[in-house]
Amino acid sequence: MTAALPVLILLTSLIPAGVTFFLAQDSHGLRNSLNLGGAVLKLGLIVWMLFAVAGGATYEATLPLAPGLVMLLRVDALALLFISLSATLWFLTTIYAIAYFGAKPELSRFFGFFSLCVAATTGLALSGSLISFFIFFELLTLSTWPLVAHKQDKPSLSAARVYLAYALPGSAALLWAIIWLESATGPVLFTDPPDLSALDPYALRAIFALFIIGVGVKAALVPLHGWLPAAMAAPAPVSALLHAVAVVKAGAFGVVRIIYDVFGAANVIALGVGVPLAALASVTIIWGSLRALQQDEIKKRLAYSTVSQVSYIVLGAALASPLAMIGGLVHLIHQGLMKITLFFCAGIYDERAGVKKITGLNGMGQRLPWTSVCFSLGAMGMIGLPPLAGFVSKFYLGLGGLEAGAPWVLGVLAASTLLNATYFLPLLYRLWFLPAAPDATGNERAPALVIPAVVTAAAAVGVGLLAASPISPLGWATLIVTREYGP
Amino acid sequence: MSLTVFALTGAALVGLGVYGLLALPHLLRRIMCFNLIGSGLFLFFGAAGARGAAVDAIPQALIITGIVVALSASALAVGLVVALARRTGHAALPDEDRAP
Amino acid sequence: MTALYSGSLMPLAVLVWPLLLGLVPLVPRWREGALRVLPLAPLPALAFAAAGASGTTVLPDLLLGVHLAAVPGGALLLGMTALVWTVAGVHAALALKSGVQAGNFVGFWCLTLAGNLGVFLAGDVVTFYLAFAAVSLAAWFLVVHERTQKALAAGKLYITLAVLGEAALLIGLMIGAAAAEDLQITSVRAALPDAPLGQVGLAALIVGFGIKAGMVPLHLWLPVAHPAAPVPGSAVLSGAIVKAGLIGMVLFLPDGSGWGTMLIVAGLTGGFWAALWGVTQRNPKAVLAYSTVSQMGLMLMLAGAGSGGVAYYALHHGLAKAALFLCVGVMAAAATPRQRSATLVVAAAVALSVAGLPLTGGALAKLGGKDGLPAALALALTLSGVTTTLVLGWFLMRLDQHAAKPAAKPAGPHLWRGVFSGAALLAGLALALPWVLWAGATGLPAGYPVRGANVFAGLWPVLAGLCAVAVIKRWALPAQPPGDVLALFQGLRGWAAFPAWPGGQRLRHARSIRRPALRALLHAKAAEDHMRRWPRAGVMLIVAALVLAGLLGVAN
Amino acid sequence: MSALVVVLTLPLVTALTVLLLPARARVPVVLASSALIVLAAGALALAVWHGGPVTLAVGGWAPPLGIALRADGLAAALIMMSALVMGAVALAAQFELTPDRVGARMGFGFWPLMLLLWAALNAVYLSRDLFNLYVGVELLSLAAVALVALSGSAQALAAALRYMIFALAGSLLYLAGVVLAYGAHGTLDIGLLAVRVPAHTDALALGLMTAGLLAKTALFPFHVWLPPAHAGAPAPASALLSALVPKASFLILIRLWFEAMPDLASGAALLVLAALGAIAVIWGGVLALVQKRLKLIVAYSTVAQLGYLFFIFPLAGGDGSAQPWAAGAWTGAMFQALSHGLAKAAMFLTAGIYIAAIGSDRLGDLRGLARTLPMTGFAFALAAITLMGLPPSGGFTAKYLLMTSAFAAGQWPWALVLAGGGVLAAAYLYRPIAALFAQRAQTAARPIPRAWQAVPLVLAALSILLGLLSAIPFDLLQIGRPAPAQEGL
Repeated sequence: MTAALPVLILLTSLIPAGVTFFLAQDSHGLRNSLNLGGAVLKLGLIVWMLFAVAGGATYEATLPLAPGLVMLLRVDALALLFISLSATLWFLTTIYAIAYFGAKPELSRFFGFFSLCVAATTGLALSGSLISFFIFFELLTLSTWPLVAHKQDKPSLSAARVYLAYALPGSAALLWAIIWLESATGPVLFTDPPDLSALDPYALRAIFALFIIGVGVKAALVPLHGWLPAAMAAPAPVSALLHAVAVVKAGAFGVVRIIYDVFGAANVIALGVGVPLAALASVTIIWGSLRALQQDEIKKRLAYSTVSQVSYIVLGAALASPLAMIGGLVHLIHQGLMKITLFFCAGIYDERAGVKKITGLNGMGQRLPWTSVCFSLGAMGMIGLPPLAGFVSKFYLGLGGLEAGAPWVLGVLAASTLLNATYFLPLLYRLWFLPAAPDATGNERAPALVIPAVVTAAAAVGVGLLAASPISPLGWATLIVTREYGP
Repeated sequence: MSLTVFALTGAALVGLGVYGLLALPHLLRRIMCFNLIGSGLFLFFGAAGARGAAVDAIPQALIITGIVVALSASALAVGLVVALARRTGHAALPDEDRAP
Repeated sequence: MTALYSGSLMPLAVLVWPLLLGLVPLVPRWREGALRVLPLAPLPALAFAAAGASGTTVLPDLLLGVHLAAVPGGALLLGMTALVWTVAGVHAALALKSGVQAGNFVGFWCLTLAGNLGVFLAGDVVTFYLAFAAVSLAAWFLVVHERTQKALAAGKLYITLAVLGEAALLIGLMIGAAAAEDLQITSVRAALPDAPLGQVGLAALIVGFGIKAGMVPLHLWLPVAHPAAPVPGSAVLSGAIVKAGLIGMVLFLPDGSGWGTMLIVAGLTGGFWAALWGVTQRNPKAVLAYSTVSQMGLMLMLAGAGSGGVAYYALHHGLAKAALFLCVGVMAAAATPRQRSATLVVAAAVALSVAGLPLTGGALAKLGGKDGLPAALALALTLSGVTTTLVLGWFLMRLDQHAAKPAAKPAGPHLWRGVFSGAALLAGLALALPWVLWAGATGLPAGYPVRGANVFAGLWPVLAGLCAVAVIKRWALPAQPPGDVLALFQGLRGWAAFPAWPGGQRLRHARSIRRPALRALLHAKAAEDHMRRWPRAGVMLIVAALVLAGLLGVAN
Repeated sequence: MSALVVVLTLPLVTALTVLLLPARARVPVVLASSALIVLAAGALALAVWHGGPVTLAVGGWAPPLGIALRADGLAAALIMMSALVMGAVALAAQFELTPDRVGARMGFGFWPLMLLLWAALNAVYLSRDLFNLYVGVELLSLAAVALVALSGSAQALAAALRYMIFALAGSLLYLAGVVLAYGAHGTLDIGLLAVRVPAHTDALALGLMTAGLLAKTALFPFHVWLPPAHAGAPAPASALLSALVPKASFLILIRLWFEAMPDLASGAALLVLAALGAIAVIWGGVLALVQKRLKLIVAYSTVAQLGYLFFIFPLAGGDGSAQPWAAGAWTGAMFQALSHGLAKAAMFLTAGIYIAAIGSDRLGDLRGLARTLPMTGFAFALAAITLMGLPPSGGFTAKYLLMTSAFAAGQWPWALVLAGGGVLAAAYLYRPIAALFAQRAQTAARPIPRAWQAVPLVLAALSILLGLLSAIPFDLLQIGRPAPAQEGL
């Protein structure tokens, strides 16, 4: 059982993916029930494991490939943190996507790759060795491309090209780093960090840099972030998934794995690579917000805000102090909840009211009240207002920065708070205060679109409001840090 | 004594063939040059094989096989050249200077 | 899994009740009459304060562990806040138009109220920050309620400063929490001064609270926001909400640090300068706003000096200032000359009390504040009576000429009677309540306020002030726009609005590098054709054979 | 044993019988015997897997008199791969090369040539005798040239002739080396040569043979014949030419450098070979970027992919063979040979499908075909993944093993080329994929039977599976691996 479970979880999205590809375009019922069924099943398994793992259990499954190529699937607390996010949001996004696409063409292809993408994310979370991490990292890249290109019009195709143009060199760098490291230390399993003494500090720094470049592309660290704003040419459910769970999170998660399970926080500090990375993350945070200010398209603005927000996680990991790490990990969840809410809403504005530009939001608060409330909650969470999710992560990051002896982090957080307010509050201002344009139309009579947004928004409030309870993401992150990376 | 003659002749044939192969664009000439080189090598082979008094059977067997192979190769080549000449009117590779 | 809560639930109820009422407008059927719930929202707080504000709630699972207990002087402040909000609520229920707009107003009114009460109940920094954020951000909606250009502009300024304040506050609280390794306000206060970044933290906190408390020079928003907000809104802003900043100062600033002095200086500057500047205003609410700035200055001065009378002083000022603002609304609703003069009488009574006319609540508040104060500061407090009389006198003149506001319903005797009685009630409380609480709050003998010296110290500034009023009644000062220093910032607007930068730089760059790359590729193609020629290839083949042979040969 | 005989003789027999058969019977017979050969290949692989290398002394005479045939793990693996590719190509060709579609000559000529090629391949894989290898590789070249010329168009003929010139020159160089070797040692059996008394002509002999085989393996700069030849041949033929033919001459190189004369291998020579390989990777990739026709892109990608094979020489050859990482490098290169074979065959077959569907393989005309022929597009994408070396494909396993040993050997530049080559491959394979995924279908596509579409998909899937289940082929390849590589010199 312990071996079967990780594989089972992987299959819950792999099988739907495999089958969906060969379904006819018009067999909606079967396709939807397949995807939803897989999602529900996976959620069930995860809930079941949450309790087991909280009790200290771990599940492992190994598939030895060629010598040195160990495919290891392992459920530990950190992995579970990430899967439970992806599984939950996958379920909601599936509902949303089904409603969003209705009877548009190429649905089988879309949902096939959609499930494949989630399978890749799951595998990424579960992988217990560098190589399996890389394998799923690549699978993710490949399965995301068709999603970005889904519309098959000029912008989406060029967006997809840009995406690959960033992602593939990135993965080349990652592979380079992995093999450089493993050629000296042997296969790296996350369970037992490798003995790095075989390599001299300069080589180690170079390897670390390569690792960061590799995963940094996905985490959209400046200057490797160019693909993310371009990728918002994709349909809304894809953007939601991309920005909240799948790709950028994979990058951030990779940073965490690399710092804590490959190098080990102590080594990162000893090598003096943590602070530069934290600085890079801070630059990203600020730069992303500044660019977001200049966008007049809702999704573009959200995309740049993702660039900025995801680096919170990197920042937390790079500071390598317990509190900062808690902040980073918990932001992995919190940002996901808030950002997916925002993208859901952006999709609804586009789909139900034809609003793409920020100017179109004027007075939408009256026309689409539920959507607008969710959007406002997400935005305020991003700004970091209590009791919303964003505040909790920000607070821990700040404390962590002080703990790690990097008080400048406070400045970064404050600046980003202000910038977030500067590019989100005008939206709320338009939503609620400005009168709607005379020709404005739109309604939200599409429960399958609105309900997911409401759920995630409620979750974003809930995890912040109940942060201190042991079952909250914060509680889980604390458990991870104290149990697995505790000093 | 006679062996060295064989060997030298073989070497000469090979040299001749190599020169022609590189210098002459006309494809039939090239095919002939291939055959020259082949024969030269076989001569040399026979010479090298026949060491001491006892005649070694293996080289002869091999040479015969080789000649057969060379023959079939030449046959195919000539066929192709003819076909090419029919199509293009030239018995030379397109991007090389035209042969008559 | 610990217990969900421990301790009495009363403090929690105080906060939750308004939040629940805030949800009423969500029910379409109730939306029409939603305004009527406003007076009910503060009642639990009132009861709690009347009962002495004892009891604590601990909710370990909520936020990062919520502790609720009345802060020092909390009973007074809670009571005052509750009273102000109740009466203002009545006023709003009577005076405001109902409808969707009103629905939003009710929701955010209750949210603001909860936050306002929360800052007086918070025991840990996170809850405090939450309450503070609620009270300052939700008040945005009170400011812009009327959606006029003026209101929206004021709202912009208000929210900008509020967010800045939040950010500063967050920095300060984080530094404190990190230093204390604990979230309790008391331990943070204790840990801050000697923390590595303690001074930075304190500075940040002072900025954060200063903005809210209208500390000069961070007071910009008050004179702009008050005139824009509807009457009840300004009443709670000026009466209760600004006190959140004050209580923050009291809670977090350690005694006897350099910051105290700084606070005194800033307070005194505000105390006098703002009052004088108020005389240059035309809109009575702007005048009142400046008077609030000056009164807050005095309270900050008291806080900086560590006087125990701050809460007591704040109690009176809150009630009085709210009453004055309501009077503006009353005046707007007044139809007959009788009503107008009646309003003026009430306003005048309250004004004199604020100025510290002996035997009024205001005089007691001043006496309570002076107690244990250095002589110089006590004198300053006395002197402030002059300026206060001046500015409030000026306010009465402006009020006299004040015309009905368009936002109000068509004035009717019924409406006027309602709002007038509200204002009158607050005025009465402002005059009388200090007497009731005197002994309990200050611990001074009951006869103390009627001693000759104290009466004189209260009387002469008022008389002097009245003379000054007589002067400006003749020679009015030139009018100035509200928001004095704000003019400086207008220039920065252009910078603040980020111009969209040219987007496609990267692309153009790429195109510039693409052309040579293509040329190189074509060159490669040409080279390929070149290599395809047989003779060259043949030579290369032989060369390769010989090179390899050579390399192998030399090795063996 | 019997399986070995079957894989060796059955293709030849079938090739001859096909000549005599009436048109109707031709395809069924070929398919039947192909199936038999695939089974035999599987049986052989199993036999090797369980009982170690299978040896057959023809006529019961041991070398030097007799000719020894030996199937070690490497040979078995290559035979298996070739059998799968051949079988798949036969299946695809029965749809594609019907006389009414492509005319009688091609419709008839393809089958015997294919079987002849197959026989020659297996002969090369199994031979342990330099002259046998000569004959085998010569037959191989002739069959290949004939396949190129099959379409009979002018540029096809020119391409065939250019190919022929290179091939013959290569054979002659190789033959010269053989002659020298025999003159020096009086034997051509690899096993005996390995234990020979070193002679001073050995260097020249090995040099000549190597150069000749490089010309046949189309290593840069002798690749120039390959793109026109592979692009000019009918798609199924191209699949064979690209996937299998170069592997045969490469195998002979391995036999020479690792089994017959490992003692000669000098660092400098090994370095030259690998350097040429590295240049090939870059050069092939760059030129693939500028091609406009799908088949040319795929052909140039062959040039690039063959380059990786040559990293085996410095990493596992010479002194390296004694090192711990030698096994990794050696196996990595072989994985590359196997996975490239499968993937490349799949790619050419998809190209054939597109040509059959719209009558052209210009990228411009391919636009939007992913919608009309989804299975084929999927197959192409899978094959592309292997060629890019992305996990979990066989190409990835190969790259991974090679890179690891490159680092372990401290020769990281090879790793750099491996990584860069992967990105380059992604770049040039992206163009056709993007075209296929484009919005509007340009030309109305003729219907293509699903069975035909399934063939390349299966091959591509196999090339992925090779990576997922890499443990089994890995162990198979170790069986009978050249002894020096384990003992050192």
